[in-house]
Amino acid sequence: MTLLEIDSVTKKFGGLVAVDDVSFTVDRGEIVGLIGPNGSGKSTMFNCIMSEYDVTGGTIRFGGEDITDYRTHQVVNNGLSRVSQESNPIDALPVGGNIKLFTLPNSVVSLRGGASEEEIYQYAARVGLESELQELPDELPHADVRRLEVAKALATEPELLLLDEPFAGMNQQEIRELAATFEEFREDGITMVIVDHNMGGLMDLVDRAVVLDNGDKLMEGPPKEVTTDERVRKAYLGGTEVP
Amino acid sequence: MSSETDRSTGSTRVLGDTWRSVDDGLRSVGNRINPVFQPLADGYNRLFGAYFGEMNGLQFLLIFGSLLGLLTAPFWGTFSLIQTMTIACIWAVFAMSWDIQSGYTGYISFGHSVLSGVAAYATAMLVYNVDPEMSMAITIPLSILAALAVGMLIALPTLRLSGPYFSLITFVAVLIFYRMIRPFSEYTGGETGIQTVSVFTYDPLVRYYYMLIPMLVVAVALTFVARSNIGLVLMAIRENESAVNAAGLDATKFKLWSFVLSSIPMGIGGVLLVHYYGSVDPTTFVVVDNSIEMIAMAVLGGMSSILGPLGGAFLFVMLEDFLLEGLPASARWTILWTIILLVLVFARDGLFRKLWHALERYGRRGETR
Amino acid sequence: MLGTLLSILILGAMISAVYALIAIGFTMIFGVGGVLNLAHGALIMLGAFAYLGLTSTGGMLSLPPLVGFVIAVAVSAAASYAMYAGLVQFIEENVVITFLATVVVALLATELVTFWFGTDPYQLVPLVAGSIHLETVGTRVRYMELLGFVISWIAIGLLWYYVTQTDEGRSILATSMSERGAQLTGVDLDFVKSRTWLIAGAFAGIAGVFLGSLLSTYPEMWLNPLAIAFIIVVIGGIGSIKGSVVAAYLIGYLETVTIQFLGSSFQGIFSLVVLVVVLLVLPQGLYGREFVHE
Amino acid sequence: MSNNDNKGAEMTNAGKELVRRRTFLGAAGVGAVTTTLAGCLGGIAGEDDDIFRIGHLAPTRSQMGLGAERSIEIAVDEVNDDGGILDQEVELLSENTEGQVDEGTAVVESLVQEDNVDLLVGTFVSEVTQGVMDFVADRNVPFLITGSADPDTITEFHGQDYEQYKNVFRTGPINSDLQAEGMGQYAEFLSDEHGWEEFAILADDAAWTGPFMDRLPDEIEERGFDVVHTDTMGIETDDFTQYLDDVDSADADAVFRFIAHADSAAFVSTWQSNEYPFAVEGINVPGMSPAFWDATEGACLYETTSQSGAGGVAELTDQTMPFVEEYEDRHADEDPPSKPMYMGFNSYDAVHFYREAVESAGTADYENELDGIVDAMLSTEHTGAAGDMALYDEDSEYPNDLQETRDEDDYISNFPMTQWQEGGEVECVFPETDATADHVAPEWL
Repeated sequence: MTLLEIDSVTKKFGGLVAVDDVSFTVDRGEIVGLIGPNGSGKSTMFNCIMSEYDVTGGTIRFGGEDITDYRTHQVVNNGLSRVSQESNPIDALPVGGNIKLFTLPNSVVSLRGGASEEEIYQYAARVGLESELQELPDELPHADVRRLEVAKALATEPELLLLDEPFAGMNQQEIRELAATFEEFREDGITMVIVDHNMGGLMDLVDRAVVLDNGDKLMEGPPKEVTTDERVRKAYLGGTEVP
Repeated sequence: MSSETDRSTGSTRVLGDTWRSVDDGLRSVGNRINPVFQPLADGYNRLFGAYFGEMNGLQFLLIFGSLLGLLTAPFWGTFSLIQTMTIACIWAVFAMSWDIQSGYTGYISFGHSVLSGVAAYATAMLVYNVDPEMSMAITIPLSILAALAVGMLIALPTLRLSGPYFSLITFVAVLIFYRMIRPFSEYTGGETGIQTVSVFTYDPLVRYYYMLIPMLVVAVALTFVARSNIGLVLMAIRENESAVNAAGLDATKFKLWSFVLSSIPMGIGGVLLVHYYGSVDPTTFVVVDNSIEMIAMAVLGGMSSILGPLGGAFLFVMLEDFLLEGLPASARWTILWTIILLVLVFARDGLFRKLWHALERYGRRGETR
Repeated sequence: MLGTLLSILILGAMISAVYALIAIGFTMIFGVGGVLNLAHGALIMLGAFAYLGLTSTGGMLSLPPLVGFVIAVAVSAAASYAMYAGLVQFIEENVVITFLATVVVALLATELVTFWFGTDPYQLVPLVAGSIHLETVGTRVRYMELLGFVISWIAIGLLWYYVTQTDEGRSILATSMSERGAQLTGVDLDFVKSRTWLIAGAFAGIAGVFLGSLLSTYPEMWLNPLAIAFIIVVIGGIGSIKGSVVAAYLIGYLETVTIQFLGSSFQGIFSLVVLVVVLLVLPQGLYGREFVHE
Repeated sequence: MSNNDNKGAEMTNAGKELVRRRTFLGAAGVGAVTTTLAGCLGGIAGEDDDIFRIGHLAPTRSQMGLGAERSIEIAVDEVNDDGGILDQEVELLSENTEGQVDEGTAVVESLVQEDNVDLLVGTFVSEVTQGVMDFVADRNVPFLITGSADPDTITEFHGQDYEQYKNVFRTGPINSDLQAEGMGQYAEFLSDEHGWEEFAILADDAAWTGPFMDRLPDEIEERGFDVVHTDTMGIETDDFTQYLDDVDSADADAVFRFIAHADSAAFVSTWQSNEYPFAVEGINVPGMSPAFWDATEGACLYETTSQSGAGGVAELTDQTMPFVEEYEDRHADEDPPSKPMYMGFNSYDAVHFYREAVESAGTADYENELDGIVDAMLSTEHTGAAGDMALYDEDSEYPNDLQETRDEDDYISNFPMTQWQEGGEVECVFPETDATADHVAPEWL
């Protein structure tokens, strides 16, 4: 059953075409990899889905609803959440406060809403941050900051999680742990799209991969098919990255 | 200049030692006083902590000591002190109102004197143009409403602009309002303003409470809001606006709301001011200097803390009209602006936030906790 | 009617050049450091008062006007640099604090000048006295206005040459396009910023002497020019030199036309309204994207 | 170059210390608490000692205000040397209003309620004057206006409710309605002197110029001359070329300009460096400063302004020169102004005038005998440094306002005209009875 549908999405910046008529779908319960070399349009695609950018053309549907012109917070409240490439916690708030912000109702008269301490503990526990709730973000090691980003996204109770380079800057051990966490998310019924320019580690995790190159969709298919595809190899070799 | 620097580096060690012994002394005093008030503070924390934040004994002493001082000031203060504090109450309303919008969201408004000015002008123009006998029961709500309406008029188009543009256009709003007063002087009284507004009272004692009580109400209300989710979201907007959107919160809506929360007390302050002077004129009520002074007060006390700007306003007005009163005006302002600059550079969290944190530190027992 | 139009054209051209000078300094500082420098106005005042102190016939020095002019410009430039080196560079990572600090510096400078010179206005010794009577047009142009126009344009021309034709200048332009990009290509940021503050200060000093001579010199003389510079910069697009020049002329003419046809009580309002419209329709100003590459 | 430090401030502070030490309730409180219940605060004057306190209000950062402050110090010293007021020693409490309503209100309140002054003198800016009127009227403290000339200050207050405002007087300058008439007479004089018949009027877009805009054209035209151009100049104006071009193209022989804001220096310098072919007459407030010549680098040559006291250069009465010389003796080497300036004359005269009035009334107890004081004020005739003084009575158009004096030509003589002449000399040029020099037309005409 289709959860997210990208239909002929195009995004231009002035004369530059960052995403060119790309279509793909994500089914409920899937983990889809969105891969491609640097500058291939992956993050732009995420920005379009989250309405950080207005699309130049095309339609984005989520659960059958046209969300193309929604604003970011509406997209989020519809069940989409994103873990962005850069960590941007609010340094003045402890980990718990950062998570709490993401549970607040979008209402200017709700003075005391949002998750209870117990619920916040649970979100933190799902990424293994439960003992750091009182810490300030700038006291945390890098991997924990990344985990906090995931916990924040989780706190919006998403159906679909967009993960932008979640493994960047992590060592093998940390990557394995995080990948295991994502597996747990899948068991909890969360659908995921993961962006990574590094194909290797991702392929064990994803059910299917969509490959972008230079703003175009190169191909999509199961991991095995993608990794062996000649066009994909060429795209990576032609670029600066090697898989 | 250079010799002074030399001396200060030469004496750094001595200063450090002195500071440490002062610090220890304060800590031991704090440790002795804190337990005395801790039970009261605990009681307070149980009842109100969830709504206004918790405090220790020393902090309790500061807040309730100040409150007691404010309420009883006429019994111990001198005439000019009370006069100064009366004015300070109004400015505290402005500084706190500015803070809930600019201090919290980081969208620095240079246009807040427009909001108070509109409320004051609304009162005066109703009396002057419509009905000289119009009751305050009508003019006051209408004036606050006018401030709210103009607040929305400024906020709606400007809040989608980024920080610097927002500041510039709010600055421009003051200029536009100021310059519109003259062409429409038939209704606004031009640069000499309107003198026909009634004052609450000429009795300085009663008037003090007329200003103090609304100020305390505004302080409690804004602290309550600032300590709620709303305050959290507004502060998050300042720190990282896109994260707020990513949290599923409509940042624009919250920014607009901060303007509402700010415009209403600004309107209240404007009404207090117009009935304090019994007149309006552009130089007293509108000019951009007023906006800048509100900002200075908030900076002095500590932006985004509500009670900081309250303290800042009292400190600022007290310095200007009371403590430095004997000095020539330009020397007075030179000192004031120098203090503000030093606070900006060396204590950008503000003096009252610094004090608050110091009290928290000194309330703790030695090294054990 | 034709005479009126011509006189609008001529008068507008003169004073707008000086305003362009102010706006350019303001916008350059924003361009390279992201600093909204409200103390820029104080530098205008400083230039005028430095010139006053150096050249006034009743004063202690009574230097020849040309010497006074050069020193006054140097004083403004130095003060601008001191602002950066002594204050701004330590706090510039926090935009709000920096912005507020420059406001406070401006007010502080005003009070200090008031303390020494009082609030009453002074008139400066003109660099060149006399005027031309354009009888057919029905206006007069003082040599000082002409000189202000010429010197402003020379300064703008030199700046243009500097930022487009020399390596040093190009690094300023590059920084205003992208600080990170410039750093990656080996631009010495500190050097670029110091240089920019120096240039902006010198421009403010030049403008100060001319405004002080053509208009008058008193501690709050910078308020209006700064407000006009604001409007110019926002309409032209923050960070754009070309935008500043174009908008300076736009606003200059608009003001002149307003006074001529609507009367003086609407002075200063019309340009504000234009500003608001521009901001709402074209938030980046006329040339705001000049340096921005997406 | 600071113009702020002066002996007056010290004196003021020393005086205040005495009263300020008492707490709020001590000073005003006993009265306040009890009368709060009754709904109005009764007077607290009269309870005090044998000191007669005068509160002076002026923007002392400006030369005008500083000159006034120094002048009233002289008056107070003279009165004390002569036995005080009703045998009470006079103490001066001098306050800076900053020319702003908020400061003005604050200092008036503390003067009245804390210092229990027996008399208020001063205020320069109309907003400030009108801003404190209601409070002062409420408290009944006699208030002698000496700086602002707006007729509304009388007509909109006394004219509406004389009983309420009867304790407020203006002992100088004559109001601008009367000044406008004087200006019309001056036009006649200029025509006699130079044959000028076509006049232009330029005025600040401000309330104080209203009477001139309303009345002066008629005053000029009914004397048979033409008003060829009138315009108001925005208060934000700093470039006057267009305004002067317009006067030029209207072929005026002289322009009456009414200007009070700081940029008047730019006005005169634009006029002078372009050598516009008309004379500059009227009122220029900054131009009244003796330092204006230096401040404009001599650009003010030939311009005129009217001012009470004629800049201290003409012997208007036998009081004028002794006062001016005393002022010059005291402040010879200090900051400008080197002469009293017009508000100085008026503040100086106000003290002597009030003294004469209350001594004839036999009481200064405004609490209980206000009517007596008011009657005495209205019947007092006093020779001041700026001219002979008497006030209009309750039934006139301007109750409690200073009457104009007229010379044998029926010219108004207590708001004379001065001109900047060769070498930076101020000369009184009109009316001719007081003139120290002939009016000089610009040499380029």
